[in-house]
Amino acid sequence: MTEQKPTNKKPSLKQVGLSETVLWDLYTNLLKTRLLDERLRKLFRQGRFAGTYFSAVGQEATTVGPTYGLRDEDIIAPSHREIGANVTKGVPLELIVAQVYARRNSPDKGKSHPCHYGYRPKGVISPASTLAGQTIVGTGCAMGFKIQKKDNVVLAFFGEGSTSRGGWHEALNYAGIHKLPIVYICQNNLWAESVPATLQAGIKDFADRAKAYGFPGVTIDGNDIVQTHKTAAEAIARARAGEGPTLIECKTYRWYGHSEIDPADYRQTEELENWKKKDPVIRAEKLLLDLEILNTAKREALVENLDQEIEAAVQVCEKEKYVEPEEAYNDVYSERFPVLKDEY
Amino acid sequence: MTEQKPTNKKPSLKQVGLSETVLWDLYTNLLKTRLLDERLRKLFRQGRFAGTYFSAVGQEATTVGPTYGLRDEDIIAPSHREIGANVTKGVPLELIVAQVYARRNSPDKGKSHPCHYGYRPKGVISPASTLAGQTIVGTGCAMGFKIQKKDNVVLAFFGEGSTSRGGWHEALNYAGIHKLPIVYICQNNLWAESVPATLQAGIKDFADRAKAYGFPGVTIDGNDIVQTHKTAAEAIARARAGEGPTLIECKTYRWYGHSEIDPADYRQTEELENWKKKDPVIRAEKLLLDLEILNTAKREALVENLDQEIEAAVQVCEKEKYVEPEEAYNDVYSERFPVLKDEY
Amino acid sequence: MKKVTYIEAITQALYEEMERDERVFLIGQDIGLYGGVFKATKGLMDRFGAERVIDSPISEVYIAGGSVGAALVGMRPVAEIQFADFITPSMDQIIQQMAKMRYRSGGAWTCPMTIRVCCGGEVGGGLYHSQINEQWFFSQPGLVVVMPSTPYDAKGLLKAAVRGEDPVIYFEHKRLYRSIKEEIPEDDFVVPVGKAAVRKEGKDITIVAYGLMCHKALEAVAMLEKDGISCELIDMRTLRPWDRETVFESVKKTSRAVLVQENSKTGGVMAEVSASITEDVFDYLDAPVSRVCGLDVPMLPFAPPMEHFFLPNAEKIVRAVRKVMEY
Amino acid sequence: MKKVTYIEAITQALYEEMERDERVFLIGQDIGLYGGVFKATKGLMDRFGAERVIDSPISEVYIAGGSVGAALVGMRPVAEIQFADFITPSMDQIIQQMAKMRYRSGGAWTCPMTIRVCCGGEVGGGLYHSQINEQWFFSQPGLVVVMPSTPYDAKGLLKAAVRGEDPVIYFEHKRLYRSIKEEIPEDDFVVPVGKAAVRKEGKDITIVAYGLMCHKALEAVAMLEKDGISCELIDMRTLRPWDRETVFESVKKTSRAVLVQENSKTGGVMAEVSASITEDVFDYLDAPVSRVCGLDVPMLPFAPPMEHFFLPNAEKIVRAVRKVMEY
Ligand SMILES: Cc1ncc(C[n+]2csc(CCOP(=O)(O)OP(=O)(O)O)c2C)c(N)n1
Ligand SMILES: Cc1ncc(C[n+]2csc(CCOP(=O)(O)OP(=O)(O)O)c2C)c(N)n1
Ligand SMILES: [Mg+2]
Ligand SMILES: [Mg+2]
Repeated sequence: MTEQKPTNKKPSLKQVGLSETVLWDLYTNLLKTRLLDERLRKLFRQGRFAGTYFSAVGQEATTVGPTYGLRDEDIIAPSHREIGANVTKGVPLELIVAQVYARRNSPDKGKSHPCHYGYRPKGVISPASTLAGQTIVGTGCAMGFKIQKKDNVVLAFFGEGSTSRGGWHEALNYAGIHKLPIVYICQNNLWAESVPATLQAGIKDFADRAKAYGFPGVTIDGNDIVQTHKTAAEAIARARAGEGPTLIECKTYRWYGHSEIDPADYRQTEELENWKKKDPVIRAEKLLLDLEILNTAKREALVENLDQEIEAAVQVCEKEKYVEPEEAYNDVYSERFPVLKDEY
Repeated sequence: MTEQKPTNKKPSLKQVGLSETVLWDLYTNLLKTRLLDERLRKLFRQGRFAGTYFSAVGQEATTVGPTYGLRDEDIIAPSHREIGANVTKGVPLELIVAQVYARRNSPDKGKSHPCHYGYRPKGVISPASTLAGQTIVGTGCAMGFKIQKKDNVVLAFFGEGSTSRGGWHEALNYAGIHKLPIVYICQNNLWAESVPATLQAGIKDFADRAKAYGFPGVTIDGNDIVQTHKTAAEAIARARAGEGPTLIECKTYRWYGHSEIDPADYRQTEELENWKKKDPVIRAEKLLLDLEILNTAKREALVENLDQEIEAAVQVCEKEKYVEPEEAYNDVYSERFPVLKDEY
Repeated sequence: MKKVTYIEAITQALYEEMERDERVFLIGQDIGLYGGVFKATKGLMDRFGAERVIDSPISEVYIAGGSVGAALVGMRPVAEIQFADFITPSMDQIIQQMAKMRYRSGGAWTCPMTIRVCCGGEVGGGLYHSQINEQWFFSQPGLVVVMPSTPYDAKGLLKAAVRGEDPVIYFEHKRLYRSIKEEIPEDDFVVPVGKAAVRKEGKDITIVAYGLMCHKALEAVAMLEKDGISCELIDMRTLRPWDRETVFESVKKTSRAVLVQENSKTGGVMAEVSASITEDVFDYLDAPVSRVCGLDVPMLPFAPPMEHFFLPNAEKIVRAVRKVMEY
Repeated sequence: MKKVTYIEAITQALYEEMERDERVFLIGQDIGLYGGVFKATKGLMDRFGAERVIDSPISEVYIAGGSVGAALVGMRPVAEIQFADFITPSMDQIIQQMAKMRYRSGGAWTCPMTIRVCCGGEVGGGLYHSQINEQWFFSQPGLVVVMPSTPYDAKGLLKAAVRGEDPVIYFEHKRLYRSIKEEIPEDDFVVPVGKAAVRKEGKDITIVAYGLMCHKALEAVAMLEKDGISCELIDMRTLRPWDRETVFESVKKTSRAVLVQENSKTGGVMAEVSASITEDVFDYLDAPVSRVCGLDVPMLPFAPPMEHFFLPNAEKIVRAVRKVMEY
């Protein structure tokens, strides 16, 4: 893993290796994710929606970077902390908020759970909570693409904790044998709820797990949007070309509790403070300022635009109703089969 | 993996690094396993017992070598091809044959399945057929030993195919985190029923899987009893000393079908013939002859003794009855709970 | 019309569905090169290639979960679990992914796929090659569960499963693979999911069964006929959603019912059938609904005397019917 | 006597059993440092150390299967599955190892261990934090299955489970953790496994329930009492082996029964109870045995109106009882 050393010398676009547009888009998506996430946290704390809320603040670069540039038909196999992947894949903000509010306009019609974002038109699988579940299913999507001889790819997201699951192993093992078009993104945020990464595996770098499967594993700075995007884009290109999977471990950190009801008192303040210094949004901002793609005025305008967009989505959902109770009977089967109705 | 090069120079005991007694015992156990296995195969083909039979002929050194020297309280977590571990651990031959005959004198009272050898007084777990099942349970035994601060160890056996299972991953991952006193023996016989090892993993050496767990993995010539014994003994010593697990991959080959009802026509005759040249029993024999621990007369006497012992065990089981049908009601629970009896 | 065995019927269904629809593919252990441990997929790899007949590693979690994924992107997977005993590792993917994909996505993502599960006893398979675990899937909303008892149904239900839009667990009974033969049409046909079959009409008592137990019941029916007891035999065929109407109509006519289940008694499918009969047609009952089931011990002890003792058979069914008739 | 909540009762049981017997240890996710996501194991790592209160990786297969192994070498594991929804990966080890170890070894190897499973709805948990899957384990010979509904039983049954010689699945209902309090003795006590509790005696109708549903039934009983309907309420407490005698004796007295189950109806525990009542005490029945259950859709849709609609409650039970009384 190469960590970016602080330097006073301003980088050039050429050194960065990405175009202005790409950098602008990456930054916009990062910022949008951050603002939306913080807004939703606040709304939860104000009791505006039920259930709980899983914040990804601090980890945005691990989802935004890899997702940027995917096609609609490419699949996202998410876990529970991929709000950034949804934003970047182009899921309408209103639907992201609707999922959290569990209202009638939510893609799942209120059936699943807040933060379990899924949206078929953009290829985002509606997730189950069972960790690594969608890593397995996503690997199956890649198997499907391979049989269909399509050049689509799958991006599967999970935390370091989820790599302890057996099904995760079966999926990556299969992908290795058949060189499936899939890229595995491990968001190693050092904690799985209250359990530190040292109790998830006897290794330090989770990318080493790829050695068991015969495909490349690489550990990167997960808070550097340039690295997350470029590393994933390369892996995606290889996957599209039929050259098989890659496991990318992004070292990162979640700023808040596991969910909003977790005080996260098992961590040291110092650890958090150190990681806050590596804020992926600020780092991207600095880069864009240095490259003169961004300036204060542009930034303010952008924030205002994004805030308005977010607020509009929230307002729609605030006004939306819950589904009728009988909605519970729908979507169990295709129309072919009836559901036994309750008598009482 | 270091394969023994054929040489005309006779080795010395010192070069081999094992005592005469140990070499004699290893050879005796190898031969006993071979003779017993071939006898049981024949009996199955003569229709002397029901079900099927899993032969381990050709792979004996992978079980005999590691098991030799264990204590009664050390645990064997077997799969379906560990007749050699049972023989070497000291399970009475009669009970091994009884398990195959599924008669009243079998340790399982005829309940489980032929070849599912288990015997508590010698620490052999009665296996389920679900592959890698006992690898997980065996890892739990090692966890128990660690909590108890005992210096016992566990030897878990499985084929290369079983390493594709998720539960296998969870077990080894756990053992790596907690440095459990367990040694994992992968008998890579290149096939899992009809599926070649190349379709089980995208890697060549299954010992590489250990890299995902942070403990040593080593690939050895599984048909060389000296190597299997010495490598395992060393790993066992480290495990006893609290230094954690080892994964040992033994390259080997099964001579016959997956079970006796499998013609194994998915393999090339040439492959088989090549491996027959590496017969672990003949190789051990040659070594002992060279070292002058063995000679033709001794060998003949040994074979005769072993044949007699085997025949005596077979005769006991041939005369033994099946259990009564009502035995089916026993061993579901402790005496505390009754089993619902059938009315019809 | 040609006489085919139950397993040939399965092979035919797979072959024809793969010919018909290139989205159909197979995945399972030993199904390709080897043609399946029971040869159900014999010849299919030769015909359709290794990309559509996949010899999977020993990864039951992936076999189920990977198939779900392939279904999501438009394939029609037919996965094989070599023995029902080895479906336990797949439970997570079957219950949490396959069964609930449609529901949790509000109908956006669906899982048209089939898992073939080789199951059942009376083959000397012992504790780990004889299990049936239909009751787990039977109790899971979102899943379709079928278990054919004849070659005709084996073929027709498998085709219906592959063509449907819902996830199906297809139990095939290994004891039936080669023990029965039947003439079946050479033209394409399906057997509708959700409909039971009345195997024999009768007026005195209703017997409900599925899978191998239908054949045990048929034997019993013949024996009872000689005593002048006229039995109506219903083969459930589909376990979920089961055909309540056909069962209820029959019981309304006969007023008595005996339910036969190979699996252990407690918590099995027939408990639901019995409870539903009581709930819905109680007034028609002249005697308690009675069950003939496998023993309430782990399915299935190996030694032949225990295996025999465990399983329902014609004699046990006859005794149960007599007892209910004498009530 | 002190008033304790249901979850405090569980913590006490764990604490006391660990004090009493050094073979007892805990393994589960977030149970150590964090004290459990619901704080059931709070303070136990401080008292007993990290070797006996193990924060496991996210490995439900290992949590179950590793515990089996520890039991084999003489430990008394108490494993925790954080949510019943996440027990599906453990099915292989629970069904094929834990339940059958004694049987397959002819009694030589045994598995005295407990798996605590946090389960149930009415907490806004949605599709993946509300499940109960008691019916799978209920139908498995070799397993003991309990589900307490009161702090007293929570403590007494957990102690009995830990001290017993058989493998126990201990379902604890998360809705009950802090919603009920009860005075329980400070001295050591156990609640015998396999015995139901008559929560209220009555003469007109028998209501059978377990877990959270006992509390819904109690509400219903109070409402019905006002109408002059005297209900006998039985709390099953142990699901396997369930207390047939207590249920049958009650039904013999009242001649009517309503069975209440939180989980989806089809193939649930109450199907077996209903079928057994019909089989064993049919003659005493004046009306069909009726079930009030969760909807036959995946347990449990999230949005509050659907969650409420799914679950049985006092009103639904009252309606069912009235209907059966009017029969
Ligand atoms: C199979 C399963 N076990 C347990 C849980 C409970 N759980 C939810 S999130 C979580 C921690 C996940 O850690 P990690 O994979 O590192 O992701 P992170 O939350 O850190 O992003 C746990 C244990 C679950 N959802 N699924
Ligand atoms: C979970 C599970 N899946 C499938 C099977 C069926 N099966 C029995 S042995 C076997 C092959 C095992 O291969 P390997 O682990 O390499 O051991 P080997 O037979 O080569 O010694 C298979 C697939 C099983 N017993 N358990
Ligand atoms: Mg994490
Ligand atoms: Mg092998």
